[in-house]
Amino acid sequence: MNAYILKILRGFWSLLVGMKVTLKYFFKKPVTVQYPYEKREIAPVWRGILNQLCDAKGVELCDGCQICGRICPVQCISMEVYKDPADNKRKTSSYIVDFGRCMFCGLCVEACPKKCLVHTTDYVLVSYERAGMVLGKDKLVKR
Amino acid sequence: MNISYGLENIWTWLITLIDRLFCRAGLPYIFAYTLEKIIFGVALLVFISISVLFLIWLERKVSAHMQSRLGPMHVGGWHGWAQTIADMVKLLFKEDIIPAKADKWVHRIAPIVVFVPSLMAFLVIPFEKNLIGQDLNAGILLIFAFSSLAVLAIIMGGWASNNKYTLLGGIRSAAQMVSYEIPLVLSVLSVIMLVGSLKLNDIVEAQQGWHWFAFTQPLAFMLYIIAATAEVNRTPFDLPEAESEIVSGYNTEYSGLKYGFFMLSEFTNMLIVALVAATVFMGGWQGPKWLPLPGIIWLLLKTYLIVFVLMWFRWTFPRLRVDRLMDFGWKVLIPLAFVNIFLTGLFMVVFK
Amino acid sequence: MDAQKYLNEIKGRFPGTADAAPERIKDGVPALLCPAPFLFEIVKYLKAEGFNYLMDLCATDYRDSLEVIYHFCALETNVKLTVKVRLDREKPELASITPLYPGADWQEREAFDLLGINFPGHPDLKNLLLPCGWEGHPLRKDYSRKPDQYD
Amino acid sequence: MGILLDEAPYILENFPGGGIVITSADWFINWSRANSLWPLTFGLACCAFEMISANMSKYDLDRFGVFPRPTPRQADLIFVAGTLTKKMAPRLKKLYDQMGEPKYVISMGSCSNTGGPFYDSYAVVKGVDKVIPVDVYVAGCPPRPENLIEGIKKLQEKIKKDTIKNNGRAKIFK
Amino acid sequence: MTENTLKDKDGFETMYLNMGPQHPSTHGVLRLGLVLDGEVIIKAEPDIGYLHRGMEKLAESRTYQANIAMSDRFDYVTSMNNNFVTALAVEKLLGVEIPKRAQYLRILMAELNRVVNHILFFGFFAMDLGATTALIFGFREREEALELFESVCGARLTYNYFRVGGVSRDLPAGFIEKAGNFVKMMRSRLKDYDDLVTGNVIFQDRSVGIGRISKEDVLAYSLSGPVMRASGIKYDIRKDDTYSVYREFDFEVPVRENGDCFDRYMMRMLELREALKIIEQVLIKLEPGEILAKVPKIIKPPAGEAYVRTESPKGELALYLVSDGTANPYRLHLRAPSFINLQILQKILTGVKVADVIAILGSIDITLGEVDR
Repeated sequence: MNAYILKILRGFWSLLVGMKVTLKYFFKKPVTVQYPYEKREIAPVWRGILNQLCDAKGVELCDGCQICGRICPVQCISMEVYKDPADNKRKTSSYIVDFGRCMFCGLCVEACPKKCLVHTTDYVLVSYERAGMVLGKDKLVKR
Repeated sequence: MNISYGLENIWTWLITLIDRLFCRAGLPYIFAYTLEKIIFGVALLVFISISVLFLIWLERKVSAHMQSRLGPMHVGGWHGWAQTIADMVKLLFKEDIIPAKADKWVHRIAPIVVFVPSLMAFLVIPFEKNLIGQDLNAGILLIFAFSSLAVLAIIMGGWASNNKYTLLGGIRSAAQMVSYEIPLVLSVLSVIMLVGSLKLNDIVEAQQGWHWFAFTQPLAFMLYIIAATAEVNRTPFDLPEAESEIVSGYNTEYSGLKYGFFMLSEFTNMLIVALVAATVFMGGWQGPKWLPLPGIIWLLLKTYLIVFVLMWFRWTFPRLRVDRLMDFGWKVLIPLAFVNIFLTGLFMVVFK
Repeated sequence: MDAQKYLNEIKGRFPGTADAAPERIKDGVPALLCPAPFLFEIVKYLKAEGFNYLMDLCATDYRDSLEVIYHFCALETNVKLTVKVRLDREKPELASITPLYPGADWQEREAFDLLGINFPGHPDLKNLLLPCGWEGHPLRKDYSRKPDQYD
Repeated sequence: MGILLDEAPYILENFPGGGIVITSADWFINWSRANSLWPLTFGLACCAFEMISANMSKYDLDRFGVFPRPTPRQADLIFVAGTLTKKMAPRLKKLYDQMGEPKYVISMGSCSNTGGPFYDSYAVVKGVDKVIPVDVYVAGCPPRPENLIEGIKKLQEKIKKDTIKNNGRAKIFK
Repeated sequence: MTENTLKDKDGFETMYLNMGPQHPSTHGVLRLGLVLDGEVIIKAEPDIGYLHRGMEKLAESRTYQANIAMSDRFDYVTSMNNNFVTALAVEKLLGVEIPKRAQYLRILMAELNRVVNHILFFGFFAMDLGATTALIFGFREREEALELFESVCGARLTYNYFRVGGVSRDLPAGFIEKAGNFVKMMRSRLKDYDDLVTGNVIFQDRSVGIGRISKEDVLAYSLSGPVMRASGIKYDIRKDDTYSVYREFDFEVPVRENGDCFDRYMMRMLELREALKIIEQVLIKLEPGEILAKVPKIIKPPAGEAYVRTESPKGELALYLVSDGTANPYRLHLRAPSFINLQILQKILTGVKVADVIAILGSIDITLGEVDR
């Protein structure tokens, strides 16, 4: 009988201890970051949407070596390369990354010999259709 | 208690006015009486719907803050006050699905049936001394009689949906409700023994001053809170709609407004058990003499305190298992309730 | 290396067993190549000798044959041993070790599903990962997929 | 209550001033729908964790009235969060069919957008839009919860352009 | 199994309950076919494969480095540990020596990921038993850990941090303090967890004595990790078959005897504390140095094979890797702990109640990505 009552009392005590925890957090400030109004700090190394860098004069650094496209595990980078007759250098006429397929692994950035392909900390990319996730040079090249 | 309490006076004044008007017009009293009751009923419905909408919002806010979140924030501006309105309007205009193999009529009726008992119980709650639908002699009995009907709707819904999860939810609910009715009534029984009346107003007046039954009958109060939590299917006794086990329990197949009804009735039930707790154990509409607020405010304050405690339970505890639930009901709550009744009786015999 | 002792023992008992290309194995665990008909007996012997833990069971398609690899471990002594079986690619069949190690159940079903190896003696040999009615065995090297409505 | 929306707009249109009623009803109903998106608790793979994270303390989708429901009957929205395999595809279709109109689909992450890292796998559906119509695509592998919130905002914008004359079926079936 | 063919003991018809693949607490897309007599289970049949993505086949067409990136998606809760085992296997084939600092960083990340996994286990297990708040508390702490991961490798879930021969990035400035603070915060939060869940009478009622797994079953079914140790077998690959530099660290291998749900839960809570201990030690021992060994740009290990086992938070995570000398693996087979641990369900689910199914499933701690691969 004693054990029975003790068990019940102990049970109730454990419930009270649990309730203390929730009450404690009830009066603490919530940790929520209200996203569209407040933004969380993003680490500078965040592997977000890709960008192509340009030099100081605004000329693209990319020389169309295609290494990024070849190393990409999901084949989401495609480009068209031509030889510019003006300075006899390889250049890309189009550079398309399909972010609908990209797995954001960062291997292309590591492989880029010119170091001109970089991740940005930009992470927002939503669209109503598939084509909206395929970004071309107009969005990727940062002048 | 002759302190001028706002709402009650207005109500008495209104009744007198109607009575006199009808008397002048030479109509029988029964018409005046009917009109008064209709006015009261409509006012009650408005009160219930507003407080239920508020309760749902409150539940989300309370749960959120207990979990270091914020809860609804943006809908309607200030702290998402319009959140439940948006939810209800959306449910109203959502497609209403009746599963192909369901028992169509029972499936349709169940959400209506679930509402009736919880609404009926409001009839006998004294919001203030004279602000009461009908001060029945057997008021408290009526509440328990009706609240035990709620299980019918749940079984109906669970069975008619022709889904195994809903069926399990319905069966669980039947077992649970039947077992927890008993401690619920037994816990109040000791109070009734002390008061000697089933009238709710008598029970309230017996607690004049700070002689709340929550203090003089602490065990009964605790038993009532536990049994009431089970009665309204809230964690740790939310087995009929245990989300992580049987998806959504008895209302798994309900969509649109019918689901809305189930959701609203859950909160109406919660309101009613909290109102009963406030009335029977916490002095009802009576407040301290030095602060002459309307009685209804005191009652609601006490009610929301109980509601908060129920929410607090919900967001703290895990869920019991179905057989342990039965064990707990029959082996712990009912014996304790009997012990309490016995002690109360003994006390009454010895000290009277 | 303790495991070598067991290896030699087995080689003595069961004719046809041999070391499996030790220069290929980079993790240093001795491996035994055993003929398919003896597998069940060898595993039974190993279990009796204290190799109570089947770490892994998997199969590989080597184009000319299929290979089933069993990784055993004796938890008390921490001795590890690998057993390999070469199977005919056309009609791969190998006694199930599920009666000895119930843990092999799903792994054998997986091999059945993905590589088409039949395990007679398995209590419930049916597909595990692929949908019902899937044709072909994807992990085989010559598997080619017919496009369906989802491609 | 579906009946209310099936006929009413067409009858209303013929009355003088009916257009205004429809417009204001549109506004009100779309407001409620946009602000009360109840998603199905349905996760497939990695992205499911980011979806759950978005519901948790730090991001708290509850702020926008996004309130997970365990059963498709009560849900308005599916986050297809993760790789959809061929074995799962019929189930997803079934779940989608079980939901009441209006219903919306957010495809979350590369796998459900196009197949993503598994684009050449034998067992993976190359994009969930092969199975059910998708309203909003959220890119990322997995997308950050912030990105998912952007997706929800985008979906809300879409809903607010809807009209009751479509009975909530203003969907582009490709 | 057809519906209603099994009769219960009184000869009445039974009910076939199809739990999943969409169910709030099957941890993904697991399907359980349950034959019920009332609420009691007569027969349980797990059905997996709803997330079978053919990763082992895909691995054969990816380079080794890409395979490390792909391994993030094996068990997406413990990506670092998957990275670890993949990198170890490739290194075993290649035979390269890893710089000291890289070794430490690897262990740091693997243990942090262990903490994250166990926090999530805590949350989901409590959630399965009905305590929603615990899940949200768990995720709150997880966010803090993810912030650490994010600052190191730039992703929240799919880290792709390990490289063949080391790790991809060095720690950012201030990481050591942040990680130290995280450990301290975690210790204080663990007390809240204990108050909220561990000591709770309802929680204990739901988990003590439920889903017992005996020692013999553990061995027969090749269970590993916390599930194994909860049944009284003290075996931890980090200690008993050590890899990397784990032998330099001082930590206990907790073990419990009963093998029920509560013990499996306690195992994780104890391991969480040990993992915090290891993290603290790594933070002290870290010294500046190289983080990447000299490896060729295109990795082509010599032909051969290796079976490399590691202790992931879920159990023995091992990789069987066959190379044929080209840039892609010839065969990659993952010994997934969840996959093998899940088999025990068929045995222990018989005779329990529907509510216990969820508890037992939760206590085994599976990730479907790893089960189906």
